[in-house]
Amino acid sequence: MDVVFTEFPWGVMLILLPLVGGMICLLWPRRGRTLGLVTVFAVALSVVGVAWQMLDTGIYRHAVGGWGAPLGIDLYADGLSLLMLAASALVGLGVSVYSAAYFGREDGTRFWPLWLFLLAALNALFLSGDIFNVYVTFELMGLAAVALVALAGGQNALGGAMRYLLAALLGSLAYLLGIALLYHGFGTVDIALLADRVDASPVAWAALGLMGAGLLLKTAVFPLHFWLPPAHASAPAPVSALLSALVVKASFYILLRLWLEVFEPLVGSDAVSTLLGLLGAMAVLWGSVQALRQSRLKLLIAYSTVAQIGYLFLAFPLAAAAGATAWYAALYLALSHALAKAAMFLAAGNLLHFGGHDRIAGLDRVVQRLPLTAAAFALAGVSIMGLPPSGGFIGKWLMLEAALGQERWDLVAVMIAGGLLAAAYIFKVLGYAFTQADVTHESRAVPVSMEWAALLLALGAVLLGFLAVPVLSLVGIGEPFGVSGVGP
Amino acid sequence: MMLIDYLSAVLLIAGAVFFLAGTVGLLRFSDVYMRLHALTKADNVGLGLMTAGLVMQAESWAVAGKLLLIWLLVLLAGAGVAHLIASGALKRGIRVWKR
Amino acid sequence: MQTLYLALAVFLLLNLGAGMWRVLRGPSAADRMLAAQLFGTTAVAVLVLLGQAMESTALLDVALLFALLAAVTAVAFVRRAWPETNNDVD
Amino acid sequence: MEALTLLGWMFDGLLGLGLLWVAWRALTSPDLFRAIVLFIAFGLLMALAWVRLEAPDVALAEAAIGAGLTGALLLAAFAKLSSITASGDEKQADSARIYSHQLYWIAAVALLVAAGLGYVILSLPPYAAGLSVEVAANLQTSGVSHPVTAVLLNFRGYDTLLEMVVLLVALLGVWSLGGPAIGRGSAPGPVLDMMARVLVPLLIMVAAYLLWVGAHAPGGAFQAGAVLGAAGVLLLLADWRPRAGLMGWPLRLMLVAGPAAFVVMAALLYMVEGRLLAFPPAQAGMLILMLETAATVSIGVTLAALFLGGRPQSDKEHT
Amino acid sequence: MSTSLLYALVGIGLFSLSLYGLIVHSHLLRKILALNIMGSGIFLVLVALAGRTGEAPPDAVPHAMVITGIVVAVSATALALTLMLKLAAETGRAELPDEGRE
Repeated sequence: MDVVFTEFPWGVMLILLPLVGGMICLLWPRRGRTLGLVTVFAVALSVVGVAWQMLDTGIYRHAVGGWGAPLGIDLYADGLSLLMLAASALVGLGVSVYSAAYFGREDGTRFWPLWLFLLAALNALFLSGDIFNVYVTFELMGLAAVALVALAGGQNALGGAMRYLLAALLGSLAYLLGIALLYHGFGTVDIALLADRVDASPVAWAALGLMGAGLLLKTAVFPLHFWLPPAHASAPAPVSALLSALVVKASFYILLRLWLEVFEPLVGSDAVSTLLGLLGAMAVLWGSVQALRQSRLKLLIAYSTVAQIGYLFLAFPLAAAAGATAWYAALYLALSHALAKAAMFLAAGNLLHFGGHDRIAGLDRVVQRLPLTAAAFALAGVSIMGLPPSGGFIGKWLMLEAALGQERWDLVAVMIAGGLLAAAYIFKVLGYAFTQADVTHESRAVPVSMEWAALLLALGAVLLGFLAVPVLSLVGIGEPFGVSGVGP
Repeated sequence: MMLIDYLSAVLLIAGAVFFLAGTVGLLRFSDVYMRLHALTKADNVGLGLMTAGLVMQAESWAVAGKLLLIWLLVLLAGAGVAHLIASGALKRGIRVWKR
Repeated sequence: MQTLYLALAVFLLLNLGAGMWRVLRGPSAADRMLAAQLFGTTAVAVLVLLGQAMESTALLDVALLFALLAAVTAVAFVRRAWPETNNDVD
Repeated sequence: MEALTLLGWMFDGLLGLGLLWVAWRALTSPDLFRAIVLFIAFGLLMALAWVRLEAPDVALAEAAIGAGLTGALLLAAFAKLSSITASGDEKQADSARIYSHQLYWIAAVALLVAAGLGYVILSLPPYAAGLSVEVAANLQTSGVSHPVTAVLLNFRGYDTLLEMVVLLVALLGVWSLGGPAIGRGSAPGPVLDMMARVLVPLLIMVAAYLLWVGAHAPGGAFQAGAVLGAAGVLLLLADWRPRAGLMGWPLRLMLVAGPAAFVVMAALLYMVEGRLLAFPPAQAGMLILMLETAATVSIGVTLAALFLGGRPQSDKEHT
Repeated sequence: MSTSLLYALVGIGLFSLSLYGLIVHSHLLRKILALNIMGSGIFLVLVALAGRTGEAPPDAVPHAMVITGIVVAVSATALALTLMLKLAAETGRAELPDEGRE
């Protein structure tokens, strides 16, 4: 039994399972819900299997077709990939349980195959060691995500989906031109080989500019965030959760990969990391202020995503001196944000389902009427604000430590301001949730599984506050941030 | 160059002249029906002459056959499309040019 | 012979450029589509010439596809994109 | 020889300028229909460029997809758009929300991008073999003798697997957006009927030929699938519709056949060879042809279904 | 200057032209056209530079990548066109709705 578990090809299962599941869903639409749930559970199990194997063997590498780079495509996973895979599996589980109740039969036949293909794209992306292969997974992810946003129907969702599609395609094309330059400059599209070959030449700089711009657009970093709020706010709640929690992180992950490996000889100069840090700081402040100004709950949460993505980019200027600590901080933030933000969107979906609207001022005593959902929102809020004990707290604490250690008072100030603003917008929502609204609405019962899915994800985000040591040791597999990095 | 080369050169050049005539017609004629007429000259005759010129140079029967097939296809598709456009234009009431 | 093939290809390309005027000018949708048809045929001619000049029989397959696909596009125009009411007076 | 190089340069120069000019006119034309026709012309010129760059495989794909099917898709979308928006096409106040000084800034940025990237291109070494040596060295064991097919189906077959899924997801997206499939037009008439009767079998034969020839010469599943898709489009334009009974699971089965064949093959080869999509050299040729056949059918049906638009109604919907 | 460089520069030109077109036009069909032309420009760069092999036949890997890219492009175009039509049916305009609406 033990041998079966350790020898089983969990890694390739992560890609094949959701593909097979999606295709069967398409052939057999009536069983979409069951098939979807089974597939996502199996994928989650596979992530555990991969983690188990990687604890044993370190880095996971699989030469597809047996050719090996540069001729073939290599699958590659280290601790960084593992963290992203785990985040997808956890959020995917919660969202799937939620969606089983959220989507009716008709919508479900559309949702499940698209979601499984999206999951396949995410897993394939996190496992890819080849920049052109990543381009294909980007397109798969983008088209599936756009179709999922458009599921909501109506002017806002269609407009949001269109804007998102155009942004995603432009981002992919910029990235693709970067691939073209790297391939013709250095003769390979394999990340590990490029890491050996790339030097600080004009080609490499141009590729960094193009790929960086494309990925920043896909990650919705200020000021390229314009597409995110309409798309994330108008999508069906479980789709918003997937987009905010996972899809924007995917392009961040690739940016980080390229930054750490391919463009390593170029990033010694401070100019680029300073710019990224500046954009991150602007995103934190602008996103938070915008979130505070919204009157619709889902728009508020979407702008909060813009702000929280900003935090991830504060790691770039800090990493030069703080090394791995800054990256660990960013990753911890990414993981806890994935769980917390998914929980928040799911909670918002419950409120929308319950009251038929998501006007913050009309929340009308949901604390008494939907206590589990309110608790989910509040717990997720704890992590977003960065209060102890939560995953968000650990991430922000590590980041703050790195900033204090380098006496980067400007970044410290941004982080504190961002935290205070986050507290303001979350308490704004909670405040209305306790009080009675002027106009009361008809209400619809919310299925129990939808409430629990949100609450469990939020609990997960809080629990991360106690799991720093094991999680960070998993991330350390294969030393994605270089051996010289300072441990957590 | 051999005699056959001269012959195919003549055919090729003649074909090109028909293409030129087709373009000139497309530019100069004054309504859609006349332009259609000019266009079909390039399709049928121009490409036909060129194909004939190239068939003489073809290394194998397969190549020659493929060249002829291409020409036949263009002929067929061109005729069909010309008919569809002309009848469509008539149905839509595009006027025939009168002096 | 090579020179002649290439020279004729250049000539046909120039021809194509001249035909572009009709696409830009119109006036009716049908005129523009006709010009596109001529482009298709001219491209076929250029391809067979280049195929001979570059000694590549694969180019004949490309020419074959051009001929076939140009017809499909033209039918798509006639059946779909051509407005039923004539608002583009010649 | 001198005249030959000069003529070659003239051809390339004219074609390059033509590409830029046509693209520019297509982007700026005030008339939407004209922009689409210019875009189709642009596709034709692109195919000529691929030919000059000794990329006949790409030229085939461009002729079938870039110029052919995309053009048909655009024309059909334009027609539907004209019936939706009141004024029909064009001449809407375009770029009204952008002020002229902003235009200058955007143009300046675009010029800067062009200059920077142009400099980078010129800085590249004039000779680079890329992976051509590795491809040539492993061609023997790939199962096919045409390098591009070897890369697409064997060396980088995993990309192709995912790409098949991209195509499928696009169709799922189109279907999930709802709305009816395109309706029928006026009666097709005898000429169109005749064209369809002649061209469709021909297109199917050409598709089969391209599929077969791909193993050793330019061609392959994508080009063949695109040609098959064009046959489907022509049938749809001639108002032919498959029986409703075929629009349920038989259609879905054909759509899934390609990606499913890839996934099953990947899994089976993993069990036998220990690697995803690791073709044993002795059987590689046959296995690749099987994959390509399934892929061709799926690509063709998917492209035709994309042209049809909305989800076709079967007599007994499972939803 | 070689043929490869000539076409690669044309590809860069197409990329920049369509970047401009994509930003300044608000009509969605034009944006979709611009994205397609932009893709073609990139494909041209990929294939043109693959010809820097001297007398040997060009590198096949970029050719395969471009075929993949063409199929991806037509998929995205089909989805974008359908989305545009749905949006136009909903709003009466084939343009992105203004942001900040409520």
